[in-house]
Amino acid sequence: MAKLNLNQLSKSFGPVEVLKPMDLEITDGEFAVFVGPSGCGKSTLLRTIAGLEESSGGDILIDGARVNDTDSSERGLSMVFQNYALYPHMTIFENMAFGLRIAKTPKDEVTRRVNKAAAILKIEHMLDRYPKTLSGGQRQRVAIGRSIVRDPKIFLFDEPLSNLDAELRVQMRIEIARLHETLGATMIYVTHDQVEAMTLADKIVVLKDGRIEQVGSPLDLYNAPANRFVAGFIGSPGMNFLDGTVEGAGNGQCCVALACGGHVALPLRDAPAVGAPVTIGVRPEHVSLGGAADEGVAATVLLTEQLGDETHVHLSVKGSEGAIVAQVRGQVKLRSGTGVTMMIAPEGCHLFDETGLARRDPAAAQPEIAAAS
Amino acid sequence: MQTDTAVPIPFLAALRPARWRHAGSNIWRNRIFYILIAPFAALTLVMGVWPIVLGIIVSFTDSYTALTPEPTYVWFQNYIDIFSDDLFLSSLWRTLLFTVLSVVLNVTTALALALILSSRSLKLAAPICGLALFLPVVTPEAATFIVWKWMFSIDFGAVNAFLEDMGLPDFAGTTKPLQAFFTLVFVEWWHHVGFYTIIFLTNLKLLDPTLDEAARMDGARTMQRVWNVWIPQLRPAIAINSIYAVIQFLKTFAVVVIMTNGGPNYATNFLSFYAYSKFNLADYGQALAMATVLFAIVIGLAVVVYRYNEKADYR
Amino acid sequence: MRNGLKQCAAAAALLALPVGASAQELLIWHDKGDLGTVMFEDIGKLFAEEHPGVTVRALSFPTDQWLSKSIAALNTNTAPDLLFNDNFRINVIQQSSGKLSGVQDMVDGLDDATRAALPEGALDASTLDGTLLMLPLQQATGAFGVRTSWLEAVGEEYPETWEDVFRIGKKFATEDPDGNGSDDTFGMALQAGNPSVTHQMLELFGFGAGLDHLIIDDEGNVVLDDPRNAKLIQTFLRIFQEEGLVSPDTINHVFTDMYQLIEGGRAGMFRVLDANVVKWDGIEGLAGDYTIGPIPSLFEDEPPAVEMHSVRSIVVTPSSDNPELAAQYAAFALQPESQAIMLKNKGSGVRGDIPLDGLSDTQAFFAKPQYPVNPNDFLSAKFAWYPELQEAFYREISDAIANPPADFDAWIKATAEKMQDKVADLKD
Amino acid sequence: MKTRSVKDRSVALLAWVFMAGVTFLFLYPFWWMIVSSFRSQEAMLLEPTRLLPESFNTRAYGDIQTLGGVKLWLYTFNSVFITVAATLIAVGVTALGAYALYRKPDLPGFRFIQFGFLMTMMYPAMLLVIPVYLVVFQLGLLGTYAGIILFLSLMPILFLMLVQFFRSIPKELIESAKMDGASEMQIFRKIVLPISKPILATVFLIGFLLNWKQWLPILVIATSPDQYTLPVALLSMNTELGIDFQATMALAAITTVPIIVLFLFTQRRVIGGFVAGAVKG
Repeated sequence: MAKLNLNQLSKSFGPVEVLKPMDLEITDGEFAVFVGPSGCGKSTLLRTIAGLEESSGGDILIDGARVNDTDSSERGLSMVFQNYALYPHMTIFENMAFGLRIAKTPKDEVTRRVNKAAAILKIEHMLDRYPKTLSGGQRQRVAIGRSIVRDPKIFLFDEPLSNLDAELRVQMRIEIARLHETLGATMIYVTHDQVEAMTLADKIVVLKDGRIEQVGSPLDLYNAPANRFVAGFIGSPGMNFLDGTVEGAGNGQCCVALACGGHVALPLRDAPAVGAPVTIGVRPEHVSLGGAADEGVAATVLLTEQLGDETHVHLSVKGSEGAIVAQVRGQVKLRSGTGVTMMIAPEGCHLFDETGLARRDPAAAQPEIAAAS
Repeated sequence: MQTDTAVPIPFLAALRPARWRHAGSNIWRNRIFYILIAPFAALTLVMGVWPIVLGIIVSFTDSYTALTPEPTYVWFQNYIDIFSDDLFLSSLWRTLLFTVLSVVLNVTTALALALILSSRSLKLAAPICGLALFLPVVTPEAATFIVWKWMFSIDFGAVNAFLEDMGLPDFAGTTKPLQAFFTLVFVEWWHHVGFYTIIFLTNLKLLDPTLDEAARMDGARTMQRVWNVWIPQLRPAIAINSIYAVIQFLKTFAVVVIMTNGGPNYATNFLSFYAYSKFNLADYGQALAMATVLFAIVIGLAVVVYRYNEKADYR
Repeated sequence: MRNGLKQCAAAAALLALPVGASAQELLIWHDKGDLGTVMFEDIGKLFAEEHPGVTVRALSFPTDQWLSKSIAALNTNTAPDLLFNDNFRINVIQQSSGKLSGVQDMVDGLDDATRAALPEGALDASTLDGTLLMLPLQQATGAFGVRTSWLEAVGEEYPETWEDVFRIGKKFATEDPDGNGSDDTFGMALQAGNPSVTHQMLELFGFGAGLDHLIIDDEGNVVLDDPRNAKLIQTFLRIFQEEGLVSPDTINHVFTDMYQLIEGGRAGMFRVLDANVVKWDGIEGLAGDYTIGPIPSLFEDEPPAVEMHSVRSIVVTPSSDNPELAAQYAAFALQPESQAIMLKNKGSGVRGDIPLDGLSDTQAFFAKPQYPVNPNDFLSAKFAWYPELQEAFYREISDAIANPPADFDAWIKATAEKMQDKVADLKD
Repeated sequence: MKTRSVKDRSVALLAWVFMAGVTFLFLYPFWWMIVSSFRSQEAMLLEPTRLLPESFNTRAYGDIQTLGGVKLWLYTFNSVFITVAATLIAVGVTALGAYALYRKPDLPGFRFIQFGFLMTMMYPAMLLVIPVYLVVFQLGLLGTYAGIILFLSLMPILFLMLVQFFRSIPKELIESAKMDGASEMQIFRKIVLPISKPILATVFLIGFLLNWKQWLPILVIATSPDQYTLPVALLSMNTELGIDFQATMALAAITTVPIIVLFLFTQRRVIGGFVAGAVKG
């Protein structure tokens, strides 16, 4: 059980800086998820922590001790790879025991620990088999078991579920969550799937272009994204964005004229100057539909997705390239081409300035607004 | 293949300069890799790099003193000599002509054979035929070329006996300059085409079948599919085969030694054979000047191909 | 592990040892085939009676390999103790290596009887640039042979002139002289596959017919367009143009191919060397069925003759571990009993005083010549560049064979001029 | 539909006939070689294309028991010994080298080695023999088995095949072992070597086939027929040692038939290996 600190850690491949200097703390027992689009550097970060890549600058501290120059095997970490990385010429037992045997662990101790790990993952019956006879899910279990056997300070997972089919993925996700609960170990998990991140993480680290965009609990990120990228990345379906211009500010309010017509007033003390272009972000659950009589923005239905308990209505509005998605409770049927009025709940709106940064009153002010709505 | 040798173009990447970053500790930390590579490095240096360097050095020396401890350097005299030797110039052109002809012949026929072999109508016969095609690739050329030499013998060779049975005129084989040249083209084809065919065949099996199915649905005829669907997809294989073939045929040698000895009237006096015959008479300087010229041609070609491939990659 | 390393090192050391080297073994490289090997080893057994513990081993290489290996071995000091071959090839290896230092001392040390029995011609032929380079062991004679039964089959006699040769040759090619029912015979077997073998044929026909020189004379003047020389060249080219006289393959033939035709019963007329007859006496179908005689005549004023084809000689190499022993062996090969062994196996020796008993008729033809022996001019002994001139001349000849000149006189004149230029070039 | 199937069938028939012809063209010389080794030269002259020998005349096989003063069994022994030794060294040395180069291409000096190797591959193999002769001479290994074996153990195609294979090993396998605490030596011995066994077998097989064919380096480095292998003996026989056509064919058959049999038993592996070495080199 351990905590991890990154201190101005950076990594370059030749002239390309794939990780810009970054700070991060992952506390003991925490389940941290690195998430981001492909190429954002999340895997490199994990591999740098693991010692599979050399850092170019900064420190990696495990329990306060700098490990940059320590061999990966001596950092007390274990890693589960996306493609399982099981040794094809060894049985499952040998695979799981490999690390212990290398460390010259006594034989009965090896057996005990392998059996224990196998019991946790319910793979006792396949210890004599070879990896090629196992299904994808089974192999993934073995790979995790191999990690457990080593009793590491920190578990590292590199997109462990992305080779599995959807159903298995959900199942394994739950098992990993349960495993975290059972072991109470520190785990770092890399994924590009924000649903996995949301469901598993204690702490999500969003990366983009080698930079940490935001760190926080899943709901922090959902409710208060720090910038437009995080806002768009977290949540499914994704946040809608509408272009607009600040037309007035004052009294803790900011009034924005939307390009599609209509206006939104948000509570914001430190508003951008009048006339500044801004983007309003609003999650689908904060977009509602009204009839022609209602006040709002005129929109045309592009298509509706029926999910049973709710309906996603894709709307086209003037001045917005992409469709705006409204999440409507229950089963609604709307023919495409139907004209509707789109209404936006001001309390659900996020304002992003020209640089994409979220403008938001300090956290202390937020509950008031929430209470007010 | 000697099929032995073929040039892997991506390895030209090795030409990039090495990075000697904090070398000392790096070397010590990776000593195991130095131990692993040591025999290979030694072998490459002793049997590869050293001979090549020595070869280039000797090409600048007087043959007579080349093997003495203190050779006399004549610098470019050997090169001047060979480039003013009509026989060398003609053998250079002859080699290039032979190479171009053989490359085109081998690659096209190999492609055709592979397409036929992969067609469903052959069924079980295809693997047997494939084996037959590949057999010459693995059998000792000393034996096969000797057999062909006798097969083409106008006295009791099977080729002319066969032509006679068919009521066709005799073929002069290796006895007339032009015919001898084409006899070698044919025998070299016989020896190597199986290799190229198998490469094509393997690539054909890797093709995306959906494209062909789509074309079938669109009503394309067989030839149209071959032309518009298969061949474009085989382009990388065609490129690889062509590169191999160019290098293969540039150094055509054994067949000359065994079947014609460069004759008749020097019609099959190819570059490597001519260089070798100079070597045999201890004309080391000229022999190695010729080898160096051929080496330069191969490197030049490889660089061109590598550049081209690099460009193609960014497309 | 350490033991393993030691074993490896020992094995490597073992591998690095040249195969078959031993101090008391003399090694000879030659190109005279199995009979040549027997000959040298039999002489070696006699030699060992005087030098106990000495063994002589002879290895036969194909001629081209002998040449390249000898040159390379001299250049790298890896040569065997002794090298044996025809004088013109010893000249070539000396010109390509410069390692041989001559045998004057050896000849001076010979006993009087032996020294006296050495013909001057043989010694001249063994000289290069004024140095006695090699020790002559055999004087090889070249003659002409015709299949006797074939002559009978087509109703002809042994050919005396080239016109006879062309006439008989045509009959041999067309009248199925071997009676096997198939059209597979040629008038003559010849070799024209490279400069030196082609030159040998020209020399045989030319010197045998009484020419003094072939391309150039003793002063290095081109004599190619001399009417007599021109006639030889024209006749030689005509051989290739006459339908069926020689196999169309001839342009590629070296002696193996030529012998293939002779021994296989495919050609009716051919060159016969002293060295051939021992083997041919043992070949079914050929033994006893060929007549050996003088070279067909080109000029009416010359008597029928044979050619002194070459002088086969031996040299001690500088890389020999035992140069003195090797020299003793070489000198021993000139002793009458050794020369008798040579005569028995290869049909010739160099001494004029060897007893001839027990020889077959064919061997006797060479051992006791009934015709004048016209010597080869051996110009390669005089001009180091002569082989290069031969090669240049060969290019012209082989081009003329491939594309027969329409006007021979103009061609021979042009060729002579080219050779003149070449000689001027080479003399520089 | 019916006309189509008729057409298809005629196309198939055409393909069959054509490929049967091609197969014949590729197999016939081997057959001719074997048959001719049992037929006298006179018989050959009369009927060059006879498919079966009139009688099994094994004279030639007896006659070639000694060639150029050297016993046939010595040539055979040389062939087997040189081929096996050179191939074993080649596979061992090349596998280690290819692995090191694959793992750490950027280590100081490694690029130079790779570059040198690349140059060696590009030098026309036949002509490399000439300067190699000079090197072997300078090393004092002329006329030794060691000289021949060392040169034959430099086999570029094996390197290509091995690198191709190493590249196909998921790098996570090695990283995983690294995280498990294995040293590089342990990774090599316990992970890489065991999973390379099949490819090493294939590479050995191909190396064997290729080295068996070699003749020029042996001809040049050997200083005596005592070191000749079967193909070199065959070549010498063809030029001079003998001019016996039937015996030449017999020796050709002895040189070739074992290799054909070996190839037929292992063809899948061999062809696969060749393709692997070529496709992505």
